[in-house]
Amino acid sequence: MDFSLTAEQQLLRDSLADWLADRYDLARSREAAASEAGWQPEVWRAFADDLGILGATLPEEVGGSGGGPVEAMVIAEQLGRALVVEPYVDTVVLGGGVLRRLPGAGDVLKGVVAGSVRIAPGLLEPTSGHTAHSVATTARRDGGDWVLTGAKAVVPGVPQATHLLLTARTSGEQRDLDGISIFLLPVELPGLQVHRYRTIDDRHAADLVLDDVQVPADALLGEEGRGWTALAPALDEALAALTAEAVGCMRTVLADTVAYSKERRQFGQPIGSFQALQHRMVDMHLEVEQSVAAMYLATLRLGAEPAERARATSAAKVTVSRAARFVGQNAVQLHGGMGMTQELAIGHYFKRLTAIEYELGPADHHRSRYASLTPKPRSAERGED
Amino acid sequence: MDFSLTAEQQLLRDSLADWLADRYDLARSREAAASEAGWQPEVWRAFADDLGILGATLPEEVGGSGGGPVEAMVIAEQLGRALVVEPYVDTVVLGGGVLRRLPGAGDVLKGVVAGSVRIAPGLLEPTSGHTAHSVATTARRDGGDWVLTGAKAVVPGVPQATHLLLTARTSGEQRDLDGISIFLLPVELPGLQVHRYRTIDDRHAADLVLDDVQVPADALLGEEGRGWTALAPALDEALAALTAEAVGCMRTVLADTVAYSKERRQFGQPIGSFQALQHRMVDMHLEVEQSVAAMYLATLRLGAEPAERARATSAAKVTVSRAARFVGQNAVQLHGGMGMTQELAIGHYFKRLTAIEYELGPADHHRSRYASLTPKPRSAERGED
Amino acid sequence: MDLEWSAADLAFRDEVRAFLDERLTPDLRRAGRLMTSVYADHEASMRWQAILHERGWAAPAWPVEYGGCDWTVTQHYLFSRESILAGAPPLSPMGISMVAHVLIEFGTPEQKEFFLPRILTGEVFFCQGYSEPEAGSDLAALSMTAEADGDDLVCTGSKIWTTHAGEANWMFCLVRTSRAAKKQQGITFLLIDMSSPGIEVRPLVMTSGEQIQNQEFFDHVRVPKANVVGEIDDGWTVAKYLLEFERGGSAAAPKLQIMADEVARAAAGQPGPDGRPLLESPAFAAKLADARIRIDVLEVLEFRVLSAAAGGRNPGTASSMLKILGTELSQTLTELLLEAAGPRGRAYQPHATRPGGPLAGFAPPADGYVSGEEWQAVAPLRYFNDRAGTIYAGSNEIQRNILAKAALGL
Amino acid sequence: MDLEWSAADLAFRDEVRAFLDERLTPDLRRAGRLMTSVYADHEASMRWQAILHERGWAAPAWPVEYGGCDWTVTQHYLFSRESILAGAPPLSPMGISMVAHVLIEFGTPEQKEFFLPRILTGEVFFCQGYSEPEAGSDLAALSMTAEADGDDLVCTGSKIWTTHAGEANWMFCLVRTSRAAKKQQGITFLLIDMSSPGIEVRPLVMTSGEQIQNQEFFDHVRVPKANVVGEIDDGWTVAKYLLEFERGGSAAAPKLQIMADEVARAAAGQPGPDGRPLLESPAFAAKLADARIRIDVLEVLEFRVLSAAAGGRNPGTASSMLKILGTELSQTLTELLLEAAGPRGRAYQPHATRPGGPLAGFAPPADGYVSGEEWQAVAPLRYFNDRAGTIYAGSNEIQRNILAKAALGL
Repeated sequence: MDFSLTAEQQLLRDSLADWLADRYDLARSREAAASEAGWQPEVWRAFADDLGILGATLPEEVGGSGGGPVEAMVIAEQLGRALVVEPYVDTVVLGGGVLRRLPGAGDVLKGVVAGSVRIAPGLLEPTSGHTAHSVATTARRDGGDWVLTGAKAVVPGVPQATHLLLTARTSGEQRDLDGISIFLLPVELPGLQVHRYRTIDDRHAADLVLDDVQVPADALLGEEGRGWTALAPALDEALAALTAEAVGCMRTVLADTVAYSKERRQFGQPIGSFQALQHRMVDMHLEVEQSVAAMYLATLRLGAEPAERARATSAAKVTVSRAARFVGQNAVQLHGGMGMTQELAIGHYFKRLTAIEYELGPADHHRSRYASLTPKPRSAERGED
Repeated sequence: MDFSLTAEQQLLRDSLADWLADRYDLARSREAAASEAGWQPEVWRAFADDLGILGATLPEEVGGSGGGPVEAMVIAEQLGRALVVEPYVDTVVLGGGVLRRLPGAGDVLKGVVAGSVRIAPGLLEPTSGHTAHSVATTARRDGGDWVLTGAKAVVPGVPQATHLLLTARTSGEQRDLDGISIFLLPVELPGLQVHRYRTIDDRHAADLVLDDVQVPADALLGEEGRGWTALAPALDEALAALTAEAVGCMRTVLADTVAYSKERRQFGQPIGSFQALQHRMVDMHLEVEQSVAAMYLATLRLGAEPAERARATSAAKVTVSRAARFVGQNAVQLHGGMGMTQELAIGHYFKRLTAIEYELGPADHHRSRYASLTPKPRSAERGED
Repeated sequence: MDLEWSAADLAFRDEVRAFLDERLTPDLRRAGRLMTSVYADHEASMRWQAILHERGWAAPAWPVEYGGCDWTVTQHYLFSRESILAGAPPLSPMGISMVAHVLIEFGTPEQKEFFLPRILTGEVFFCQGYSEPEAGSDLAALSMTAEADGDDLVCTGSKIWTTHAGEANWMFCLVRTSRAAKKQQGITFLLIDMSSPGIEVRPLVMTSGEQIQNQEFFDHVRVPKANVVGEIDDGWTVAKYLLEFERGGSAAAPKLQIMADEVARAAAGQPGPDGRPLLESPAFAAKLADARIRIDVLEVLEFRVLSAAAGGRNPGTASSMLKILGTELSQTLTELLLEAAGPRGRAYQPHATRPGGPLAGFAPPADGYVSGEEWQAVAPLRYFNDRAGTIYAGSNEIQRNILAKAALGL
Repeated sequence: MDLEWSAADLAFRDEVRAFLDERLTPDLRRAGRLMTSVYADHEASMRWQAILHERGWAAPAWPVEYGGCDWTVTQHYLFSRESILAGAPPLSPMGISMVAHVLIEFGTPEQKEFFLPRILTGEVFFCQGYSEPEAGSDLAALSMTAEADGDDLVCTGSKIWTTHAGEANWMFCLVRTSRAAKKQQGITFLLIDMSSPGIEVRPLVMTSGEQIQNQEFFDHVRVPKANVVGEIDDGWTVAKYLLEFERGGSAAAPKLQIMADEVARAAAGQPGPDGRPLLESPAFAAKLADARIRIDVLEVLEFRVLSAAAGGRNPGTASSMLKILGTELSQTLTELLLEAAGPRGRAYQPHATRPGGPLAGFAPPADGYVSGEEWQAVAPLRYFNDRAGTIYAGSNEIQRNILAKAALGL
């Protein structure tokens, strides 16, 4: 039972926090998001070269530092705090998490660590909802090649990405866990239609249409039809990191709101002196603190057996989805009209928190998953009476 | 569109309210509830003779005044306001509502109007939950008689009752709507086991065990197996009346709480001057006002076609179940320790509101019923674009 | 006691329905359906106003002598209700529903003669200048000054949260003409020609990316005293009169019903967690049923206010209650629509919505591509914009303060 | 960073488990299971205290010299946790967990020598006299007076919300020994022998029908000054020290887990709306899962406090947070148990619960009949009694005031 960071982890946290405070400007990052490039490549280079965070959680044999869930947590929380739009969780935690569980991806992972490779995970589809194992896109063998047919929706991080990590079904029904295969493809691919757009949280994504797209045999990573065994733990790792990112966002939002409430005066006094608003902010604080606990729960259970791991990450997602909504909405409410604009940081954070509420599945999804993983009660112990 | 009472309805309301204010003492009624008798027969006599409320909603041919849902609403609200434990809704609205839809119950209804007959509706069973059409008790023919076997749980109003109105299955599966038959029996019945107890809301109820109880042919009311056609509308009428009773309770509770918050001083000022508590009481007020609207909705839709009637009464029950909990719990909270005791009226009202929350089905039940009765959406109107 | 419309009311409703069926073109309905806030696409809204004006229904609540309709309270309600249910784009309330009533009550004959007909035709289009950066919930703290100088008032200061400041050629606003002990005193209700020299309009970029609202800066703007409505220094009387109209919008339930139906249609076509339609997912179905129940109840509350008004009775504190319940329900429904949108709800594609522009730093895709369906593009923007509901027109916290005092005597 | 217990901790846990397995008899467990409030049946609780005392574990948090255990912070937590998970009836906190710590910190040698051993054996059993009719949340407003008269203080006034006033032979209380400008001054912490002349105990009938709490009236009750703990007029210092112990109860999550398991077992055996077990009804299952998730999260918050304490760090404002979250969750679970009880939850049958008496005006049925199962008799009483959780020990409103100031600097 220990909640302290190691000296190395503290250093990682502090150096990243300092760098972001010095160098990551909210307004400039939004400008970049609105530009054709969609991001600041120099930020990513600094992540790789100056800060080493891209490899922090990846194995040493690919150039990483061999860190684990706690490192991912520390990084994601700081990125959330500064509202970094560059897609660390999608690319490194989710993309990297899948790849490091599959043979043959060593070179790609080296590129991830170096910052030269960026992975866009294309898991969702027009008819999948938020369910990653609902895969209707198919892959069939054609001689030595594979032919992919289907569509992917809201694939995050596309203008930044060099590679697409796609699921396709090689057997089974749409929602079967078996029969899902994982393909790693270059983002520039003949026959692939890409529709790019911005997201509400100032990131980028794309819809993909795969109309009999031919790819070579080695695009398949790992065993045919067994992709879920790599995806499931990586998705739980992404859930834990997303929780940490949300915690970072919410800490900033709460601090901003409390500060605003002390400055903003109406009826001759700071609005933070009104008891109803004080109690609202206390409730926001309680949501943030519960999210912090949920972050620890998810992070520190990633090494547990799969059901316990999934239960902890789902508990965390339910908690942060609720908190993200409550904290975000009330931060806007307490900022009044200013909270509705992009004049202050709060509007940008609110949009990211709104995206997080649904990303990797909304609360109802995860509450169901949690319930399904909760052991049924033993019959009442009446024998003792 | 009219929300006004007729002159007669106003008179009914005012005379009942005045009588209760003068004559219905909360403490004495609780003493009676704790006594062996369990109630105050003289109150019931006054309801019949002085106030005429027992026949207010029953047909003129059985001595009633021929009133309808609005009269039941007016009466139930006033009874709720004074926290009357004598079971008007069970006996007159539900019991009477079933009987007046069935042939052969004229004499019994005359007795209801006169106050000499009191009906305990025995619908629920050990395995029914709150579902009235879940009937496992069976009735089989034996010569000219019927033989009833099974059990009924929490049959309300038993020490007061002269008659039991029981459901028993004459065909079909446990939850079928068809195959339910209605039997009217004297409360003293050879072979019937009766376990009496008080309820948390200072009323009385009983569990019944029917172990091959023989009853004559004329105990069956109406058509064999078609009892649900009389029960369903009567249950909706009872829901509407229960909503009105809840409104009466909550009006008293809110008024008491607001008054208490103005008197009770802590930290040198009335607790009602604290904004957080003011907003809580406003939210209680909003719940009460929504319950009032729900009461009108349920009452005024009782004459609509069955699906619309059921949808309105379920909407009302969801609303008052939520309101009863919120208003009751917060009234206790704002009264502090005193709210936890039976020293003030609030404790008694809280117990009745708690019972009402679940009576005739909790919110989840009725939300489901409402949803199942809501028309499915037409497909999106895209043709216009 | 009953919940039925009279035969005469039903006949009127059918007349309105027939008109809407005939004149509400698909593109106007579409403008209504793709709204991301309480404001429709300006052009569509003005086009609909012209059609209504042609029929004499642009401003039914005005006295007949100024172009209004001799309708009963119930007929006014039914007209609003049917317009909403048919999906008509709402008209801007600032002119027809707000300042016009002030002019009718307090205006000079010249003011009435000039403004009222032009408001009807759309030639005069008003925006509202109430809030200031330091005067939001505490409106009486406003500080934009208007100093008398001959026949003019010279205005200096700033107004904020102004919708349609770009489209409007007139603003009605509250300005401070004198400093008194009580901050509600010394305020004047003034009409300002937006083409006057010295006015700068700065669009505010909302969270949704849209420029719905604006801030205006007034630098020694000369306004003739003839544009004062009511008495100088007595503007608070005028403002209070007007506030009742702003808050009274008593046909929220039909709008919410439309929104709930949209959610149901949306959820019927999207997959839920178990692969069946989201609408059949128990958790989502329960949330939607709960919202619908609240709407049914709110509708009865509105009917009670209507019935009281029809009977000439004062609805009391109902407006604060309806404001709280209506706005909170609307926010619930925008949450459900966003949830129904699924992963697509994260796409930012304002080109598929109305009004859709102007948009800071947004270039629509060359091929007009929309990820998913149009409602999925609407969902997030509507969610963001609808947060305003609990903030403006007296925040819901202020409404609770009002109710604590007025309804509970605290 | 990890969530695992050390091998030494696991060994300790197993030792505690083995003890509990052996000594916690079925009737003691039953007394724990049938509790309708935070207090167990008095007789069962004292019996369990005697068994613990025999093992040296009745007051593990005391210094070893007075009979406590030389345990780590984690071992204390594990002992509480395992006791709760095993269903042991909790001991009354007033003596062992409250006044004893005050005596150890502030008591005279004579006070320590007299009281501490007797608290351990149960010979001295304390109740708490803090609240007064006019001093609830505003505790410092207390007015029960204690006037010096020779070697005695003469006490007059009233205390209220006193649990176990009937069973207790001693009370620790706060009395006013002088009126100062600041109401926290002039308060004295005093021990009163409940057999002193002039004390009247009036049981309060709770909503549950139980007489859990009492009001006491003191009419010129003479108490030796030797029974003052700390200095005369300096009782607020003592009270503040003690408040930390009262609020610190940091093993709420295990108790809540037990409650959630009870709800699950209950709901598995009752029919839901569709006839399947209630536990499989989506709405109920979602509420229970939501509560369990909150408990999982609360447990981590408790672990953090534990970990901070084990590392000698101050847990800061955590106690207010844990109090709010723990009590609100407990109330949620009592709601779910009552809902699971179905129609039977309406039956009032305190004879099937613990403590079950004394009960004003209740005569148990001659045949001992219980409608449904025992837990269905427990459910409503627990629901009513648990409303106290958000009221006592600093209401949750007071806790939010504290957090606004201490955690947010408002």
